[in-house]
Formats: sequence, C-alpha cells, structure tokens
Amino acid sequence: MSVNAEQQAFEPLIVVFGCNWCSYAGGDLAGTSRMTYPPNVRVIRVPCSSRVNPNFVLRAFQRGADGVVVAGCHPGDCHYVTGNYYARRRLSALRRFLEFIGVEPERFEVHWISGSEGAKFARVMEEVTEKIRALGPNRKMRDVR
Amino acid sequence: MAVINPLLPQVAKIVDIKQETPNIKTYRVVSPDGGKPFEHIPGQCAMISVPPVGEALFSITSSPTQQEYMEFSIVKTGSVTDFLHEIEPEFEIGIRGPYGNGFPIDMFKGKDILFIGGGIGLAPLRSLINYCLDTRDDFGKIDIVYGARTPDDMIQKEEIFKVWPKAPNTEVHLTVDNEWEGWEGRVGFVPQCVEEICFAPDNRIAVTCGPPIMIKFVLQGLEKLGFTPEQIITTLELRMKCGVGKCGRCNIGDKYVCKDGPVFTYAELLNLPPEY
Amino acid sequence: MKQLNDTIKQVAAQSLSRGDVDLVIGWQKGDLWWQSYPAFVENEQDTASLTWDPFCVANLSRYLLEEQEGKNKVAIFVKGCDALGLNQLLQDKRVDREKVYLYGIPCDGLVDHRKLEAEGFKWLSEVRKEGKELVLVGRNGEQKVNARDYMYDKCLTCRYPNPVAYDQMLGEAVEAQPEERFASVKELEEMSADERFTYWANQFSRCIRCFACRNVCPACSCRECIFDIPEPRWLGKAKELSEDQFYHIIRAYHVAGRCVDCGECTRVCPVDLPLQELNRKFIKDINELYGEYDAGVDPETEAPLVTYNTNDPAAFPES
Amino acid sequence: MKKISKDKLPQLWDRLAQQATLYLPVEEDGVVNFAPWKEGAAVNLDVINTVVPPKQMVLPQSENYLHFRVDGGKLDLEPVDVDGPYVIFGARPCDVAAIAIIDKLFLDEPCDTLYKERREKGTIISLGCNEPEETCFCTAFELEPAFSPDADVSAWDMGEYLLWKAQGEKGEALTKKMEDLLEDAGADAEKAVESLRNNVASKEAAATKEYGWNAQGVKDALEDKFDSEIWDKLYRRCLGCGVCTYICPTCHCFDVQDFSRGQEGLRFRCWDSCMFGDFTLMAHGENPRPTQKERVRQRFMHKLLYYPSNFDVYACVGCGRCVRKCPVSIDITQVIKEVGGVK
Repeated sequence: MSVNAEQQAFEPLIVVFGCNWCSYAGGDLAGTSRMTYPPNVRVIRVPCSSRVNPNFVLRAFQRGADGVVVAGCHPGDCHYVTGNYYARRRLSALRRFLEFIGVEPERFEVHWISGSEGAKFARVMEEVTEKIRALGPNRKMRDVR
Repeated sequence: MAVINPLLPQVAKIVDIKQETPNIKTYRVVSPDGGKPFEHIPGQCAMISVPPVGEALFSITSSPTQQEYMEFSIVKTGSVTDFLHEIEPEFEIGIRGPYGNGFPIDMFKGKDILFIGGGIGLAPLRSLINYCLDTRDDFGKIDIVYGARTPDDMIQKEEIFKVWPKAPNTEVHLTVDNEWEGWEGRVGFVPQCVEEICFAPDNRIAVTCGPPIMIKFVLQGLEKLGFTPEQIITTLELRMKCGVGKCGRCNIGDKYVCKDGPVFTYAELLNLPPEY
Repeated sequence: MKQLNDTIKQVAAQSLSRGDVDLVIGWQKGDLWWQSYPAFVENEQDTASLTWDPFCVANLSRYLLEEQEGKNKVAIFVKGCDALGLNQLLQDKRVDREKVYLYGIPCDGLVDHRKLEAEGFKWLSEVRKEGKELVLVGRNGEQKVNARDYMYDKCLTCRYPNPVAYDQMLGEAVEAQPEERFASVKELEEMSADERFTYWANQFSRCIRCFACRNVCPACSCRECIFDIPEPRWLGKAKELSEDQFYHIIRAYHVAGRCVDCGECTRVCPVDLPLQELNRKFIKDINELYGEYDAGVDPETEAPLVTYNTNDPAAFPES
Repeated sequence: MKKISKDKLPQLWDRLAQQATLYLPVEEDGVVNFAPWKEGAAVNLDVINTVVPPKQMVLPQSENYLHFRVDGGKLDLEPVDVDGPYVIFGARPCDVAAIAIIDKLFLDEPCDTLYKERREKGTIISLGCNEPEETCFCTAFELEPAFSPDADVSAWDMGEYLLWKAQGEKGEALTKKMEDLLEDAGADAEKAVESLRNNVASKEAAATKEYGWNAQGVKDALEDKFDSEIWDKLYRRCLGCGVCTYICPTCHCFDVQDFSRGQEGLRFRCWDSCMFGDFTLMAHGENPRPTQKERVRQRFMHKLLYYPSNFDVYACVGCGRCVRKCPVSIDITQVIKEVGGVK
C-alpha cells in the first residue's frame, strides 16, 4: 500500500474535552443543525475547560489518541466566570511543555467555541482531523502494552 | 510434574454468595470441573485473584472435611473486596494456594479446646471448629466464645445458633458488645466474657482470632486464668502479596506471616519484635 | 568558612540553652570527607557535632513538614536556595512561619564531590574552602584547586546566594555570579520534535522510579501525593516508558510556577536525569507568557498558575 | 586459563550477542548501567559499580507473568513466558555474590520458577576489581574484590588483555564456543591472578582497615537492638525514597500489580521498597510500620539480622552503592559500627 494510500487509510482518533456550557452545546447545535463533522472525534463533556487536568490529556495520548482538543467558552463568557482564564494559562504551559518533550504541538489544541457556534465546532473538528491525518498516528507517549 | 510458578492462579468459580452481615459475604468456590480447587488444612489461606483489580489473601473458612467446595468470608474494605462484593454467583475468579502453616492439629488431640472469636475473626476459627466437630472423638470439650458489635454483625448465624450448640460436648457462648434491642443473650466484650466464664487452663488449648484490641485483652485475660503462652494460639493478618515468603512484605522479625504463619502460639509471638 | 563553622555551633548552643527553640536542624559530618548530612539536635551538648563545610548541600526546609508538629519553635539553617524552598512551603501554607527561626547563611557555592572524584581526587580526609579556592587534604599533603571548577552546576547558575528569608544572618552577603540558567533549555528547544522526543525518552527510560526527586522537592509537599493514591491509579508501577513519561511530565507540571529552581531533584537523582531542565522549561515559558516570576522570593505574591489576567496571551491560536 | 587481548573484545561481544542478549556496562550521559550490546556502544569496564546492579537481569524492575482476559463472569488466564537466553559481561564479584545470596531465597521451597528460569537462561562473566572505591567494603563481609566463585566465567583485567577462566558447565560450554577468540594464557597466568587477588584484597582491607572492621559480628549485635535509640537518631533525615533499595544488589522485595486494557490485561511483579510508606499499609488503614523509623530499622534488621537467621548469609555485599547514592548519606557502615557489629 503506497504511503499516500496508507495515510488515507489511517483514521486518527481525536479526543475532545468539551465544556458543558459552551463547546459541548456548540457540538449539539452542530448536530441539531444537521452539520456533519468527522466521526474520528470522541467528545467528553466536562463542567469547564479548567476541569481538564493534564492527567486526562496524557492518559488520552497513552491510550492511543492521535490528537487532543480542549474546547471551552470564549474568555469572559465562562459560566464560572474565571474558569477559562485559569485554563488558558495552564493549558498554554502544558502545550509548550509537551512540545518540549517532543510531541508535535498540533496534536494538542485549545479552541474557544461558544454555544451558538455550531458551524465553528464542525469546522474545527474537520480541520483538526485533517491536520492529524496528515501528521500520521501518534507513536509518542502511547502505552504499547 | 513440572514445578509450576507459585504466583500463577488457576481459574475457579463462585457458586454461591451469602450475605452474612451488612459488610461481610461468604463465598463458596469450586474448581471449574467441580470439587475443591485444592486440599488444605484448617488455618491455611488462599490468594483470591480478581483481575484487573488484583489479588488478596483470605483464610479458608471451610473445613478440609468439606470436599465439594471451599468457603471464604470476606469483609468489604478495599479495592479487591469492593469488587468481590459487587459480583454475582457463577462469576469466575483466580485462586492459588494453600498458603501458611495452618493450625497444629496434633497439639489439640485429646485436649479441651476454647475458641475465642471476634467479628470476622470467627472465619479462620470456623475451619478448625468444623474439622474438630467432624472428627469429634479426637478432641475433648469444645467451648466457643464468639462476640460481635451487634447480632447483625455475627457471621455463620445458622451454625452458631443451631448447629454448634447441638454438637456433642460442645458449648457456645455468644455476646454482643452492648445492649441491643431484641437480644436476650450475654452482653459485654469478648475478653470480659472469657474471664466471667472462668475457663480452667488444664488440658485446654485456647485459639483466638479477632481485632487486635480484642486479642490484646483476651491474652491478658487468659494469662490471668493461668493459661501459659504455649497454650494460646492466634492467627495474624498483615499485608501479603506473594503468599509464598518471597516478596519480603509480611515479616515480623525473621518470620514471614504468609509462610511461617499466619498461625502462631502466644509463646512464639512473645519472642518476635512488636511490629504487627 | 572556618569562622562560620564555629558560629553555627555557638548560635545553636545559645538558642537551645536559652530555650528559645526545641530543635535545631543543621548538618553533621559523616565518615567520608564528602558526607555532610542533615542533623537534628535537641540538646546543647550535641551542638558540637554541627558543621558548615563545602558539602552541606541538603535542603533542610522540607523537614519542617514533620518536625514542626508538636513543637513551638524549630531553628534551621538556610542557604540561598534553602530559603527560597522555605518561602515556597510558606506560600503553600505547609509551614507556620511563627514556628521557625531562620539562621541565614550567604553561600558562594558548594562542592560536587563527584566532580572532584572524576579528576582523581580521592581518599581525601578533608576539604576546606579558603576564599575562591578549595584546600584538598589527602594522604600526601594538601592541594589547592579553583573552587568554581568543582561546584554543583546548580550553584554556577545561582541567582539568590543570599537568603531572602532569615531571622538572623550569619555572614557577609556574597555577590551572585550566575551563569545563564536557560542555556540547555534553549539548546533543547532548537532540536526537532523527534530529536527532543528521543532525547527525553532516553532520559526517562533510565528512571528507576525511586521518587527521590519528589521526596526532596520543597514544592512537592502535598499531604497525599497523586501518585500514591490507589484509586484512581494514575501511575502504574510497571517499568514502562509511557508511565515514566507520565510521571515526569506531571511531576514537573505540578510544581510549575512554584519550583524555586534549587536543583535538588537533579542532585538526588541516582541516574542523573537532568530534571531541573524540565522545571526550567516551565519557568522560562511562564516568564515569557505571564511575566518574570521567581518562586520563593516573596511568599505573599500568588504563583503564576494559580492566578490570571483577563488579557493573558495564550500559547495557542485564539480565534 | 585462557586470555583475550582487549582489542579483540568487540569481536567477542559480537559473537556472544549472536546467541543471546549480551548485557555489559555501557555509558550513556555519564551514567554507566548494564545495557544490551550493539555495535559502537560506549562500553566502560573501568567504573567499579554500575548504578543499577545486574540484579535487574534476574529480577527485572517489572516483569509480566500472566495474561488475563475477563469477559462478563468468564476468566481466562495464560502464563507469559520468560524471554530468551542472555549473557552478563563484566559483573563485579560483589554483584555476582549478591545474586547468589538472593538465589537462596527465590530457589528455596516453594521455588520461584520465574526467577529460576531467568537464572538458568543466564550466563555470568564476572570481571574482578583492580582498585577499590572509597565506598567499597566487600572485605568486611569476607568477600573477595577480585574473585567471584559463583560466576560462570571469571575474568581479570591485566591491562592489555583479559584473563579468562571457566568455572562450571555453563562457563566451559561458553569457553568452547569462544575458543577461536581465546588463546591459552600460559603457565604463569595462575600466579598473576593469585597476586592480583591478594593485592586488591589487601588494598581494600587496608582501606576498610581505616575503618578497621569486619562486619561478621553485626547479626549478634543486632539481636537486642530493636528498641535501641540508634534508630530514633538515624531515621529523621531519611526522605523515604527508594534509591537505597532499588540500587542495592541484594534487595529483592517486590509487589504484584495488574495492568488493564478494558477486558484484557497483564499481571506483573515489580520492584517495591520497604522505605515507601504504603509497603505494609493494609486495606483497612492499619500499618505495622507507620513512620519512617520502623522502615529504616526494618531495612537494616532485614539485611543484617533476619536474612542471616533464615539463610545464614548477610544480605549485604559491601558494594557501597547505597552509601554513595543516598541523598542524605544514611551509611550502612556507620550503622554497623554504631550497633557494635565490628569484630
């Protein structure tokens, strides 16, 4: 199977942590508006983007995720007022650190998606899936047992 | 046959689960093709394995004379036991053993035996009690003192209320820690009960299992009654992982509880460092 | 250096005899020339065993977690890096400042005995610091070498040699001559992602999971560490690369913004993992993103990752 | 007695690596540990002790021994086999003696077959020491720095070449396979080894002489020291980390854990340390060793009293790794002297 074909055959696994009040709702809206986005995405609902513990991100990579996305409310819209402000700092520090350890930064992204941006949700999932498909499977951090 | 790895469990099946008390269940275990997974002597233990949670060592509460199955009474108090308390009969588990030295049966032959149990402590004793009752003539008088916090916390209610009292030359003394509505029997801690009944030490062996605090006062009480340390036997419980004296975890001094124990005489305990 | 050695014994004896403190934590010599280890002195006559020499590197502040219990006052000696560690314990509310009496020791760098041994200096009986030099007393007389050549790497980049927290300073302030502390972080940043991954994978695969780096760290003072909690078990006990990575990334992350860059993790690692560089990466990024911040300098200011500004920049595209 | 010139060693290693995994001391980032041989590996035979002892080949830091599959109430179990043959090249006499010491426990009834199989699949080529380290005290436990009776092959570094002496069947078989690379060492080789052995032993004895001690009395000395206040002074500086136990060649305590991937998983055993707080912590919260004092005491009591009373050999070979690597210099030689174990 030629490299290109192999790459086409590779279906990336994307784990998305969606904040309950905005991004998860955005995902719902995309669904109810009959917008399609790639099935490679597995959405896990969290109360807030600041609930995403770096353990979750690393565990996802260990168990075979090729890309991880944290989606939360736009700064200022957070249901808990300051949640995404903390998340912005902590996930920024985590993203740069994962890069330092050797994980391609595209594999871990953070997006602010509000409850009304169903289209943006679908678009982001589409873009991330294509980017990761181009990058190929994530061997780094994966638990091979 | 080739020496098999002592850490390797074999598959066994749980055929019956009896809820004894709010946090204790008794499990009846058989090997896949029926019968006991392996032979054992009273006081020995087996390692129950419930992947992917883990393994834990439990005393075998059934007597070796019971050929059809092996029984374990298990308190819900950790990840393995939590899992065990969730499962239904017909569930398959891993099992390996028997481990430990077991009770020194010859030492009891021709003697009166005083069993003193507290709460779950009756489980290891029951294996020896039923063994003695099934080979009754080898032994003298049997007294069983058993206490628990409340009547609901007593295990093997069928045997302690109905079967054992009817056995030849056998007396059962039950007690609950304090007054309990609907309980007419004796009230008071087990050590108190032992001293009140004032058992004579001559030609008698005392075997006791239960929470450490009970053991402490029972030992004192027995000494007051004139029992020598050689006449008092107990079983110890420590964290045990391998069960075969290799993993270095369950030592008291140079003795490994899983291999040189869990049964010790009080005399043996006295020259072990106080680290259990 | 000799004069400080006497001062330490005096102040300890004094504070114990006057009953100001119940315990003095300092250092004491072992049998070998490079062995100086933490000592716990409760009565006056034992203070004679206290010492100060080029090997008193162990950070004493973490012992307060246990030793402050049930005592009204504990005195400890703090070098520059130790004082930063102590302040971090104060900021994390794990030590009660009222219960601690701090003897500050300005420190111009301590000696890594392995650097001496690497150049054949062995079987010594004593090593003294005299000005900028080390006097090595061996079987065949004394030798002098330049002290800075044999200092711990962490001392070469030390920016706070004078303790930032003290009740009584025991010596003259020294001048900091720090080398660039982010040199190797920058070197690693220039590598490609795969090169960096291979570099760190090789380092982590040497780890034997002894947890010395966690147990020595003044910023790692949780009552129950996440790696010790059986349910949910985040870290398995198997020797597996992905578990080693998980441990080191999360340990570095947990002290991010609170690590005082004292280098004890690198010193105690039995397989010489460059753990300080992991923490320095976080320090460098946090300085760049959210402003210069030195953990442990002022326990009153909030650590960067436990606060925010509404207009913070992000290390990811924000649309 | 055979010999092989040092420049032929890479050839020898290649040959050895063809039939089995060859482990030898390799330096990486300044750390020398046993690692599999591959072309151009930075082999370092001068360092006395690797950081992690060759114990890790007979008792790996973690080894899977059971594969399980759980499906509803069904359980199916399948042992995992021990991997292939290996050769350890360059193990020091103290480390080989340590393996012989833990043999006594693992091969004692009921025999640990995992360990037994790993031992049978291994061949150990020991390399005698020429110089003691400052932290070496193997002579205090009556071991010889330049000779290991339990190795399959004993080798000595004579400068330009190694002397090579097969000991036992495995050693003879291996020597036969390597015959074309080895030459006869000639008549005076035995004498050369003899003088090397005495020279190094006396050098270290002189060094240990500075401490002037032999540790054979420590078991009796410890009999009544359980409540001695030596432990109260010693434990306070201990960080409770696992450095001393994991790099100790005779420490063998292990834990059994499960790794699960949904319905399938692996049960493995892995190193554990009596210095960790949860080593003896029971499910219901009781812990017979609640503070670091009991744990520090247990480590020394086990090595110098309990193990000798069970297997009549001390569980310490005087390699000095714990003395060098303890972050707060808890020093077993100091403990032995303080409890009056010096004869």
